[in-house]
Amino acid sequence: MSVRVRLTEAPFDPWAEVAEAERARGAARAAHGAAAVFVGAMRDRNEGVAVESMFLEHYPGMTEREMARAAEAALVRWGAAEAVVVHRVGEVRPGEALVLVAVWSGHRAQAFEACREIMEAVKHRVPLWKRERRADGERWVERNTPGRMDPAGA
Amino acid sequence: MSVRVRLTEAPFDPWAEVAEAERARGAARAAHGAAAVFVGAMRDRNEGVAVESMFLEHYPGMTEREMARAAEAALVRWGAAEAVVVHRVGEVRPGEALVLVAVWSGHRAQAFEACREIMEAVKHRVPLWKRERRADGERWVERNTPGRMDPAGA
Amino acid sequence: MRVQVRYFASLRERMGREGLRLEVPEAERLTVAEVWRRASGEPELPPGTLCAVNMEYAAPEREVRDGDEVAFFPPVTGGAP
Amino acid sequence: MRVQVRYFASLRERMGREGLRLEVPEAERLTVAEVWRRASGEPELPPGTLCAVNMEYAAPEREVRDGDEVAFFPPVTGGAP
Repeated sequence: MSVRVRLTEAPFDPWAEVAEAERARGAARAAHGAAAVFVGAMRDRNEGVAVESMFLEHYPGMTEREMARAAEAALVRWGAAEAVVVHRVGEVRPGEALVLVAVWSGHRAQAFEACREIMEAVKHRVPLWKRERRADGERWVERNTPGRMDPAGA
Repeated sequence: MSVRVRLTEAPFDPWAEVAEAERARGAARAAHGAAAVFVGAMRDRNEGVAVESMFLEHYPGMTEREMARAAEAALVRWGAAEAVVVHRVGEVRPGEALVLVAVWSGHRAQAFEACREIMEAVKHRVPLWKRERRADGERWVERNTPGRMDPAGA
Repeated sequence: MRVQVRYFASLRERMGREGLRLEVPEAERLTVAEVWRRASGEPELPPGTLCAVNMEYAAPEREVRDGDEVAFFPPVTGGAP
Repeated sequence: MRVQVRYFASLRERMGREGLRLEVPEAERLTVAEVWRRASGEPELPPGTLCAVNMEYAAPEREVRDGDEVAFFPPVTGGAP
Protein backbone atom coordinates (compact mmCIF):
# COMPACT_ATOMS: atom_id res chain seq x y z
CA MET A 1 0.00 0.00 0.00
CA SER A 2 1.38 3.38 -0.96
CA VAL A 3 0.01 6.87 -0.28
CA ARG A 4 1.50 10.13 -1.53
CA VAL A 5 -0.03 13.49 -0.61
CA ARG A 6 1.10 16.98 -1.56
CA LEU A 7 -0.01 20.57 -1.11
CA THR A 8 1.06 23.14 -3.68
CA GLU A 9 0.81 26.91 -3.89
CA ALA A 10 1.77 26.82 -7.56
CA PRO A 11 -0.55 25.71 -10.38
CA PHE A 12 -0.14 22.01 -11.20
CA ASP A 13 -1.00 19.81 -14.18
CA PRO A 14 -3.03 16.92 -12.76
CA TRP A 15 -2.71 14.71 -15.84
CA ALA A 16 1.06 15.09 -15.96
CA GLU A 17 1.08 14.21 -12.26
CA VAL A 18 -0.94 11.02 -12.88
CA ALA A 19 1.19 10.08 -15.90
CA GLU A 20 4.33 10.53 -13.80
CA ALA A 21 2.92 8.40 -10.95
CA GLU A 22 1.94 5.78 -13.55
CA ARG A 23 5.48 5.68 -14.94
CA ALA A 24 6.90 5.35 -11.43
CA ARG A 25 4.65 2.37 -10.77
CA GLY A 26 6.46 0.25 -13.37
CA ALA A 27 5.63 -3.43 -12.99
CA ALA A 28 2.69 -2.67 -10.68
CA ARG A 29 0.78 -1.50 -13.76
CA ALA A 30 0.24 -5.09 -14.78
CA ALA A 31 -0.80 -6.14 -11.26
CA HIS A 32 -3.20 -3.31 -10.44
CA GLY A 33 -4.90 -2.60 -13.71
CA ALA A 34 -7.64 -0.26 -12.55
CA ALA A 35 -7.14 3.49 -12.04
CA ALA A 36 -9.87 5.88 -10.92
CA VAL A 37 -9.04 9.57 -10.96
CA PHE A 38 -10.92 12.68 -9.94
CA VAL A 39 -9.80 16.20 -10.79
CA GLY A 40 -11.61 19.29 -9.57
CA ALA A 41 -10.87 22.63 -11.17
CA MET A 42 -11.98 26.04 -9.98
CA ARG A 43 -15.22 27.14 -11.61
CA ASP A 44 -15.80 30.69 -12.81
CA ARG A 45 -19.28 30.84 -11.27
CA ASN A 46 -20.78 29.83 -7.94
CA GLU A 47 -24.50 30.02 -7.26
CA GLY A 48 -24.89 32.07 -10.43
CA VAL A 49 -22.34 34.75 -9.47
CA ALA A 50 -19.05 35.25 -11.35
CA VAL A 51 -16.00 34.32 -9.26
CA GLU A 52 -12.77 36.13 -10.13
CA SER A 53 -10.35 34.25 -7.91
CA MET A 54 -10.20 32.27 -4.72
CA PHE A 55 -7.93 31.95 -1.72
CA LEU A 56 -7.56 28.48 -0.24
CA GLU A 57 -6.54 28.63 3.42
CA HIS A 58 -5.19 25.51 5.15
CA TYR A 59 -3.80 24.35 8.50
CA PRO A 60 -0.18 23.48 7.73
CA GLY A 61 0.58 20.06 9.15
CA MET A 62 -2.97 18.99 9.94
CA THR A 63 -4.12 19.39 6.33
CA GLU A 64 -1.48 16.99 4.98
CA ARG A 65 -2.05 14.61 7.87
CA GLU A 66 -5.80 14.41 7.27
CA MET A 67 -5.28 13.93 3.55
CA ALA A 68 -2.89 11.03 4.17
CA ARG A 69 -5.16 9.50 6.79
CA ALA A 70 -8.22 9.66 4.52
CA ALA A 71 -6.29 8.04 1.67
CA GLU A 72 -4.92 5.25 3.90
CA ALA A 73 -8.36 4.53 5.37
CA ALA A 74 -9.93 4.32 1.91
CA LEU A 75 -7.20 2.03 0.54
CA VAL A 76 -7.62 -0.31 3.51
CA ARG A 77 -11.42 -0.29 3.42
CA TRP A 78 -11.58 -1.05 -0.31
CA GLY A 79 -8.45 -3.17 -0.61
CA ALA A 80 -6.90 -0.76 -3.12
CA ALA A 81 -3.16 -0.50 -3.72
CA GLU A 82 -2.03 3.07 -4.25
CA ALA A 83 -3.23 6.66 -3.92
CA VAL A 84 -1.94 10.07 -4.95
CA VAL A 85 -3.65 13.18 -3.54
CA VAL A 86 -2.64 16.70 -4.51
CA HIS A 87 -4.42 19.84 -3.28
CA ARG A 88 -3.86 23.41 -4.28
CA VAL A 89 -3.59 26.08 -1.56
CA GLY A 90 -3.29 29.88 -1.72
CA GLU A 91 -4.45 32.01 -4.65
CA VAL A 92 -6.30 30.14 -7.41
CA ARG A 93 -7.79 31.38 -10.71
CA PRO A 94 -10.80 29.92 -12.57
CA GLY A 95 -9.94 26.88 -14.70
CA GLU A 96 -6.93 25.90 -12.56
CA ALA A 97 -6.87 22.49 -10.91
CA LEU A 98 -7.78 22.50 -7.21
CA VAL A 99 -7.56 18.85 -6.32
CA LEU A 100 -6.38 15.54 -7.76
CA VAL A 101 -7.27 12.14 -6.29
CA ALA A 102 -5.89 9.07 -8.08
CA VAL A 103 -6.32 5.48 -6.91
CA TRP A 104 -4.89 2.28 -8.38
CA SER A 105 -6.32 -1.11 -7.62
CA GLY A 106 -6.75 -4.65 -8.92
CA HIS A 107 -10.41 -4.13 -9.79
CA ARG A 108 -12.52 -1.20 -10.92
CA ALA A 109 -15.05 -1.28 -8.07
CA GLN A 110 -12.29 -0.82 -5.47
CA ALA A 111 -10.70 2.01 -7.42
CA PHE A 112 -13.98 3.89 -7.92
CA GLU A 113 -15.10 3.54 -4.30
CA ALA A 114 -11.75 4.48 -2.77
CA CYS A 115 -11.35 7.50 -5.07
CA ARG A 116 -14.82 8.75 -4.21
CA GLU A 117 -14.34 8.19 -0.50
CA ILE A 118 -11.09 10.17 -0.50
CA MET A 119 -12.81 13.04 -2.35
CA GLU A 120 -15.60 13.15 0.24
CA ALA A 121 -13.02 13.28 3.03
CA VAL A 122 -11.26 16.14 1.23
CA LYS A 123 -14.58 18.02 1.12
CA HIS A 124 -15.63 17.30 4.69
CA ARG A 125 -12.65 16.39 6.93
CA VAL A 126 -9.47 17.90 5.53
CA PRO A 127 -8.97 21.43 6.93
CA LEU A 128 -9.24 23.65 3.85
CA TRP A 129 -11.33 26.79 3.51
CA LYS A 130 -12.28 28.71 0.39
CA ARG A 131 -12.61 32.46 0.27
CA GLU A 132 -14.09 33.65 -3.02
CA ARG A 133 -13.49 37.00 -4.67
CA ARG A 134 -16.68 37.70 -6.58
CA ALA A 135 -18.16 40.60 -8.48
CA ASP A 136 -20.31 41.30 -5.40
CA GLY A 137 -17.44 41.17 -2.87
CA GLU A 138 -15.40 38.64 -0.90
CA ARG A 139 -16.93 35.83 1.10
CA TRP A 140 -16.06 32.55 2.75
CA VAL A 141 -17.65 29.50 1.13
CA GLU A 142 -19.68 27.90 3.86
CA ARG A 143 -21.44 24.97 2.29
CA ASN A 144 -20.28 21.99 0.31
CA THR A 145 -21.94 20.72 -2.86
CA PRO A 146 -23.51 17.26 -2.45
CA GLY A 147 -21.32 14.23 -3.15
CA ARG A 148 -24.25 12.03 -4.21
CA MET A 149 -27.19 12.82 -6.44
CA ASP A 150 -30.13 11.14 -8.14
CA PRO A 151 -30.20 10.63 -11.89
CA ALA A 152 -32.28 12.95 -14.06
CA GLY A 153 -35.96 12.10 -13.89
CA ALA A 154 -35.60 9.99 -10.73
CA MET B 1 -23.06 17.86 -24.67
CA SER B 2 -20.11 16.29 -26.43
CA VAL B 3 -19.16 12.62 -26.84
CA ARG B 4 -16.02 11.33 -28.51
CA VAL B 5 -15.37 7.58 -28.88
CA ARG B 6 -12.44 5.82 -30.49
CA LEU B 7 -11.20 2.26 -31.04
CA THR B 8 -7.49 1.73 -31.49
CA GLU B 9 -5.37 -1.27 -32.48
CA ALA B 10 -2.23 0.55 -31.37
CA PRO B 11 -1.19 1.11 -27.74
CA PHE B 12 -2.37 4.49 -26.42
CA ASP B 13 -1.41 6.74 -23.52
CA PRO B 14 -4.64 7.40 -21.62
CA TRP B 15 -3.25 10.34 -19.62
CA ALA B 16 -1.93 12.09 -22.70
CA GLU B 17 -5.36 11.53 -24.25
CA VAL B 18 -7.12 13.15 -21.26
CA ALA B 19 -4.62 16.02 -21.15
CA GLU B 20 -5.22 16.64 -24.86
CA ALA B 21 -9.01 16.60 -24.41
CA GLU B 22 -8.59 18.97 -21.48
CA ARG B 23 -6.58 21.41 -23.59
CA ALA B 24 -9.18 21.24 -26.34
CA ARG B 25 -11.90 22.11 -23.85
CA GLY B 26 -10.46 25.58 -23.30
CA ALA B 27 -12.96 27.87 -21.61
CA ALA B 28 -15.21 24.95 -20.64
CA ARG B 29 -12.63 24.07 -17.96
CA ALA B 30 -13.89 26.91 -15.84
CA ALA B 31 -17.55 25.98 -16.41
CA HIS B 32 -17.35 22.22 -15.84
CA GLY B 33 -14.79 21.88 -13.11
CA ALA B 34 -15.21 18.20 -12.24
CA ALA B 35 -13.49 15.40 -14.16
CA ALA B 36 -13.85 11.71 -13.34
CA VAL B 37 -11.62 9.30 -15.22
CA PHE B 38 -11.30 5.54 -15.28
CA VAL B 39 -8.43 3.70 -16.93
CA GLY B 40 -8.24 -0.07 -17.13
CA ALA B 41 -4.97 -1.72 -18.06
CA MET B 42 -4.39 -5.36 -18.90
CA ARG B 43 -3.39 -7.39 -15.88
CA ASP B 44 -0.68 -10.06 -16.02
CA ARG B 45 -2.77 -12.56 -14.04
CA ASN B 46 -6.39 -13.70 -14.13
CA GLU B 47 -7.85 -16.05 -11.54
CA GLY B 48 -4.30 -16.75 -10.36
CA VAL B 49 -2.97 -17.83 -13.77
CA ALA B 50 -0.30 -15.82 -15.66
CA VAL B 51 -1.65 -14.19 -18.83
CA GLU B 52 0.89 -13.58 -21.60
CA SER B 53 -1.23 -11.58 -23.99
CA MET B 54 -4.82 -11.03 -25.04
CA PHE B 55 -6.78 -10.59 -28.23
CA LEU B 56 -9.73 -8.20 -28.10
CA GLU B 57 -12.31 -9.00 -30.77
CA HIS B 58 -14.99 -6.44 -31.67
CA TYR B 59 -17.91 -5.93 -34.04
CA PRO B 60 -16.79 -3.04 -36.26
CA GLY B 61 -19.53 -0.45 -36.41
CA MET B 62 -21.70 -1.79 -33.61
CA THR B 63 -18.91 -1.49 -31.04
CA GLU B 64 -18.40 2.23 -31.69
CA ARG B 65 -22.15 2.81 -31.85
CA GLU B 66 -22.78 1.15 -28.49
CA MET B 67 -19.89 3.05 -26.90
CA ALA B 68 -21.31 6.37 -28.13
CA ARG B 69 -24.83 5.45 -27.11
CA ALA B 70 -23.76 4.47 -23.58
CA ALA B 71 -21.80 7.71 -23.18
CA GLU B 72 -24.71 9.84 -24.43
CA ALA B 73 -27.21 8.08 -22.15
CA ALA B 74 -24.97 8.57 -19.11
CA LEU B 75 -24.36 12.26 -19.84
CA VAL B 76 -28.11 12.86 -20.20
CA ARG B 77 -29.04 10.84 -17.12
CA TRP B 78 -26.51 12.61 -14.90
CA GLY B 79 -26.55 16.01 -16.54
CA ALA B 80 -22.83 15.81 -17.34
CA ALA B 81 -21.20 17.80 -20.14
CA GLU B 82 -18.57 15.83 -21.96
CA ALA B 83 -17.24 12.29 -22.39
CA VAL B 84 -14.24 10.68 -24.05
CA VAL B 85 -14.18 6.89 -24.41
CA VAL B 86 -11.24 5.01 -25.94
CA HIS B 87 -11.04 1.22 -26.18
CA ARG B 88 -8.18 -0.91 -27.35
CA VAL B 89 -8.86 -3.75 -29.81
CA GLY B 90 -6.63 -6.47 -31.26
CA GLU B 91 -3.45 -7.76 -29.59
CA VAL B 92 -2.74 -6.37 -26.12
CA ARG B 93 0.17 -7.02 -23.69
CA PRO B 94 0.06 -6.88 -19.88
CA GLY B 95 0.37 -3.34 -18.49
CA GLU B 96 -1.05 -1.69 -21.62
CA ALA B 97 -4.19 0.42 -21.33
CA LEU B 98 -7.38 -1.32 -22.46
CA VAL B 99 -9.99 1.33 -21.83
CA LEU B 100 -10.28 5.01 -20.94
CA VAL B 101 -13.51 6.67 -19.81
CA ALA B 102 -13.33 10.40 -19.00
CA VAL B 103 -16.31 12.56 -18.02
CA TRP B 104 -16.45 16.31 -17.40
CA SER B 105 -19.25 17.91 -15.46
CA GLY B 106 -20.21 20.86 -13.30
CA HIS B 107 -20.24 18.80 -10.11
CA ARG B 108 -18.35 15.78 -8.84
CA ALA B 109 -21.35 13.53 -8.20
CA GLN B 110 -22.46 13.77 -11.84
CA ALA B 111 -18.95 13.09 -13.11
CA PHE B 112 -18.42 10.05 -10.86
CA GLU B 113 -21.81 8.51 -11.64
CA ALA B 114 -21.63 9.05 -15.39
CA CYS B 115 -18.07 7.69 -15.58
CA ARG B 116 -19.02 4.58 -13.67
CA GLU B 117 -22.17 4.01 -15.69
CA ILE B 118 -20.25 4.22 -18.97
CA MET B 119 -17.69 1.70 -17.64
CA GLU B 120 -20.45 -0.75 -16.73
CA ALA B 121 -21.94 -0.41 -20.22
CA VAL B 122 -18.49 -1.07 -21.70
CA LYS B 123 -18.30 -4.26 -19.63
CA HIS B 124 -21.82 -5.47 -20.30
CA ARG B 125 -23.30 -3.93 -23.49
CA VAL B 126 -20.50 -2.94 -25.84
CA PRO B 127 -19.61 -5.88 -28.13
CA LEU B 128 -16.02 -6.70 -27.14
CA TRP B 129 -14.66 -10.13 -26.34
CA LYS B 130 -11.37 -11.09 -24.71
CA ARG B 131 -9.35 -14.13 -25.64
CA GLU B 132 -6.50 -14.74 -23.24
CA ARG B 133 -3.22 -16.45 -24.02
CA ARG B 134 -2.18 -18.05 -20.75
CA ALA B 135 0.49 -20.46 -19.59
CA ASP B 136 -2.18 -23.20 -19.66
CA GLY B 137 -3.49 -22.41 -23.15
CA GLU B 138 -5.88 -20.02 -24.90
CA ARG B 139 -9.39 -19.31 -23.73
CA TRP B 140 -12.24 -16.87 -24.13
CA VAL B 141 -12.99 -14.82 -21.03
CA GLU B 142 -16.58 -15.57 -20.20
CA ARG B 143 -17.36 -13.72 -17.03
CA ASN B 144 -17.06 -10.11 -15.97
CA THR B 145 -15.67 -8.96 -12.64
CA PRO B 146 -18.26 -7.23 -10.43
CA GLY B 147 -18.70 -3.48 -10.81
CA ARG B 148 -19.82 -3.01 -7.21
CA MET B 149 -18.41 -4.42 -4.00
CA ASP B 150 -18.76 -4.12 -0.25
CA PRO B 151 -16.04 -2.49 1.84
CA ALA B 152 -13.62 -4.70 3.80
CA GLY B 153 -15.22 -6.05 6.94
CA ALA B 154 -18.78 -5.31 5.74
CA MET C 1 -35.06 -12.13 -49.44
CA ARG C 2 -31.45 -12.11 -48.29
CA VAL C 3 -30.13 -11.91 -44.75
CA GLN C 4 -26.46 -11.58 -43.80
CA VAL C 5 -25.62 -13.70 -40.74
CA ARG C 6 -22.53 -12.97 -38.59
CA TYR C 7 -20.95 -14.82 -35.67
CA PHE C 8 -18.42 -13.42 -33.20
CA ALA C 9 -15.87 -14.64 -30.66
CA SER C 10 -16.38 -18.14 -29.19
CA LEU C 11 -19.56 -18.59 -31.23
CA ARG C 12 -17.66 -17.84 -34.46
CA GLU C 13 -15.07 -20.44 -33.47
CA ARG C 14 -17.70 -23.04 -32.65
CA MET C 15 -19.58 -22.47 -35.90
CA GLY C 16 -16.30 -22.67 -37.83
CA ARG C 17 -17.03 -19.54 -39.86
CA GLU C 18 -17.57 -15.79 -39.64
CA GLY C 19 -21.06 -15.93 -41.10
CA LEU C 20 -23.09 -16.70 -44.19
CA ARG C 21 -25.70 -15.28 -46.52
CA LEU C 22 -29.16 -16.73 -46.02
CA GLU C 23 -31.72 -16.70 -48.88
CA VAL C 24 -35.39 -17.35 -48.18
CA PRO C 25 -38.59 -16.98 -50.25
CA GLU C 26 -39.91 -13.42 -50.07
CA ALA C 27 -43.27 -14.48 -48.60
CA GLU C 28 -41.91 -16.07 -45.42
CA ARG C 29 -42.07 -14.33 -42.05
CA LEU C 30 -38.64 -14.64 -40.47
CA THR C 31 -37.65 -13.98 -36.85
CA VAL C 32 -34.12 -13.69 -35.44
CA ALA C 33 -34.59 -17.10 -33.75
CA GLU C 34 -35.62 -18.62 -37.09
CA VAL C 35 -32.56 -17.09 -38.77
CA TRP C 36 -30.45 -18.84 -36.12
CA ARG C 37 -32.14 -22.19 -36.78
CA ARG C 38 -31.70 -21.99 -40.53
CA ALA C 39 -28.15 -20.63 -40.42
CA SER C 40 -26.75 -22.88 -37.70
CA GLY C 41 -28.90 -25.99 -38.11
CA GLU C 42 -29.33 -25.94 -34.31
CA PRO C 43 -32.89 -25.82 -32.95
CA GLU C 44 -32.27 -23.43 -30.03
CA LEU C 45 -30.16 -20.33 -29.44
CA PRO C 46 -27.43 -21.30 -26.93
CA PRO C 47 -28.21 -19.87 -23.47
CA GLY C 48 -26.83 -16.35 -23.02
CA THR C 49 -26.37 -15.75 -26.75
CA LEU C 50 -26.96 -12.12 -27.73
CA CYS C 51 -28.59 -11.09 -31.01
CA ALA C 52 -28.35 -7.89 -33.03
CA VAL C 53 -30.16 -6.74 -36.17
CA ASN C 54 -28.32 -4.08 -38.18
CA MET C 55 -25.98 -3.50 -35.23
CA GLU C 56 -28.82 -2.93 -32.74
CA TYR C 57 -29.53 -5.40 -29.95
CA ALA C 58 -32.69 -7.37 -30.81
CA ALA C 59 -34.88 -9.99 -29.14
CA PRO C 60 -35.13 -13.47 -30.74
CA GLU C 61 -38.77 -12.72 -31.63
CA ARG C 62 -37.79 -9.67 -33.69
CA GLU C 63 -38.79 -9.94 -37.34
CA VAL C 64 -36.05 -9.46 -39.94
CA ARG C 65 -36.35 -7.94 -43.41
CA ASP C 66 -34.65 -8.20 -46.74
CA GLY C 67 -31.10 -6.90 -46.52
CA ASP C 68 -30.82 -7.09 -42.73
CA GLU C 69 -27.58 -8.09 -41.01
CA VAL C 70 -28.25 -10.48 -38.13
CA ALA C 71 -25.42 -11.09 -35.63
CA PHE C 72 -25.08 -13.70 -32.89
CA PHE C 73 -22.49 -13.49 -30.15
CA PRO C 74 -21.67 -14.58 -26.58
CA PRO C 75 -21.93 -12.23 -23.56
CA VAL C 76 -19.52 -9.32 -23.91
CA THR C 77 -16.39 -9.02 -21.75
CA GLY C 78 -14.85 -5.68 -22.69
CA GLY C 79 -13.36 -3.08 -20.43
CA ALA C 80 -10.85 -3.86 -17.76
CA PRO C 81 -10.53 -5.43 -14.31
CA MET D 1 0.68 25.24 31.94
CA ARG D 2 0.74 26.76 28.45
CA VAL D 3 -1.66 26.11 25.59
CA GLN D 4 -1.26 27.49 22.07
CA VAL D 5 -4.61 28.56 20.60
CA ARG D 6 -5.13 28.90 16.82
CA TYR D 7 -8.03 30.20 14.74
CA PHE D 8 -8.61 29.63 11.04
CA ALA D 9 -10.61 31.10 8.16
CA SER D 10 -13.79 33.03 9.01
CA LEU D 11 -13.25 32.38 12.71
CA ARG D 12 -9.75 33.90 12.55
CA GLU D 13 -11.22 36.96 10.85
CA ARG D 14 -13.97 37.31 13.41
CA MET D 15 -11.55 36.96 16.34
CA GLY D 16 -9.24 39.50 14.71
CA ARG D 17 -6.14 37.38 15.25
CA GLU D 18 -4.46 34.11 14.32
CA GLY D 19 -4.27 32.85 17.88
CA LEU D 20 -2.76 33.41 21.28
CA ARG D 21 -0.83 31.69 24.02
CA LEU D 22 -2.92 30.81 27.06
CA GLU D 23 -1.32 30.41 30.49
CA VAL D 24 -3.19 28.70 33.31
CA PRO D 25 -2.19 27.41 36.77
CA GLU D 26 -0.80 23.87 36.56
CA ALA D 27 -3.43 22.40 38.89
CA GLU D 28 -6.47 23.30 36.80
CA ARG D 29 -8.32 20.72 34.67
CA LEU D 30 -8.82 22.26 31.25
CA THR D 31 -11.12 21.05 28.44
CA VAL D 32 -11.14 22.24 24.83
CA ALA D 33 -14.44 24.07 25.52
CA GLU D 34 -12.85 25.82 28.51
CA VAL D 35 -9.87 26.83 26.36
CA TRP D 36 -12.36 28.42 23.95
CA ARG D 37 -14.07 30.35 26.76
CA ARG D 38 -10.83 31.70 28.18
CA ALA D 39 -9.24 32.50 24.81
CA SER D 40 -12.25 34.07 23.11
CA GLY D 41 -14.14 35.49 26.07
CA GLU D 42 -17.29 33.93 24.57
CA PRO D 43 -19.28 31.47 26.70
CA GLU D 44 -20.18 28.97 23.97
CA LEU D 45 -18.44 27.47 20.94
CA PRO D 46 -20.23 28.85 17.86
CA PRO D 47 -22.46 26.15 16.29
CA GLY D 48 -20.59 24.00 13.77
CA THR D 49 -17.15 25.03 15.03
CA LEU D 50 -14.59 22.23 14.74
CA CYS D 51 -11.84 21.67 17.31
CA ALA D 52 -8.45 20.01 17.04
CA VAL D 53 -5.80 19.20 19.64
CA ASN D 54 -2.28 18.80 18.26
CA MET D 55 -3.72 18.59 14.73
CA GLU D 56 -6.19 15.82 15.60
CA TYR D 57 -9.93 16.40 15.63
CA ALA D 58 -11.13 16.54 19.24
CA ALA D 59 -14.46 16.82 21.08
CA PRO D 60 -15.09 19.94 23.24
CA GLU D 61 -14.94 17.71 26.36
CA ARG D 62 -11.42 16.59 25.54
CA GLU D 63 -8.87 17.46 28.24
CA VAL D 64 -5.79 19.43 27.16
CA ARG D 65 -2.27 19.24 28.58
CA ASP D 66 0.72 21.47 28.95
CA GLY D 67 2.19 22.32 25.56
CA ASP D 68 -0.88 21.33 23.55
CA GLU D 69 -1.94 23.24 20.43
CA VAL D 70 -5.70 23.78 20.35
CA ALA D 71 -7.28 24.92 17.07
CA PHE D 72 -10.79 26.20 16.30
CA PHE D 73 -12.19 26.49 12.80
CA PRO D 74 -15.41 26.57 10.74
CA PRO D 75 -16.65 23.59 8.67
CA VAL D 76 -14.18 22.73 5.94
CA THR D 77 -14.89 23.45 2.27
CA GLY D 78 -11.95 22.00 0.37
CA GLY D 79 -11.96 20.01 -2.83
CA ALA D 80 -13.82 21.04 -5.89
CA PRO D 81 -17.33 21.28 -7.34
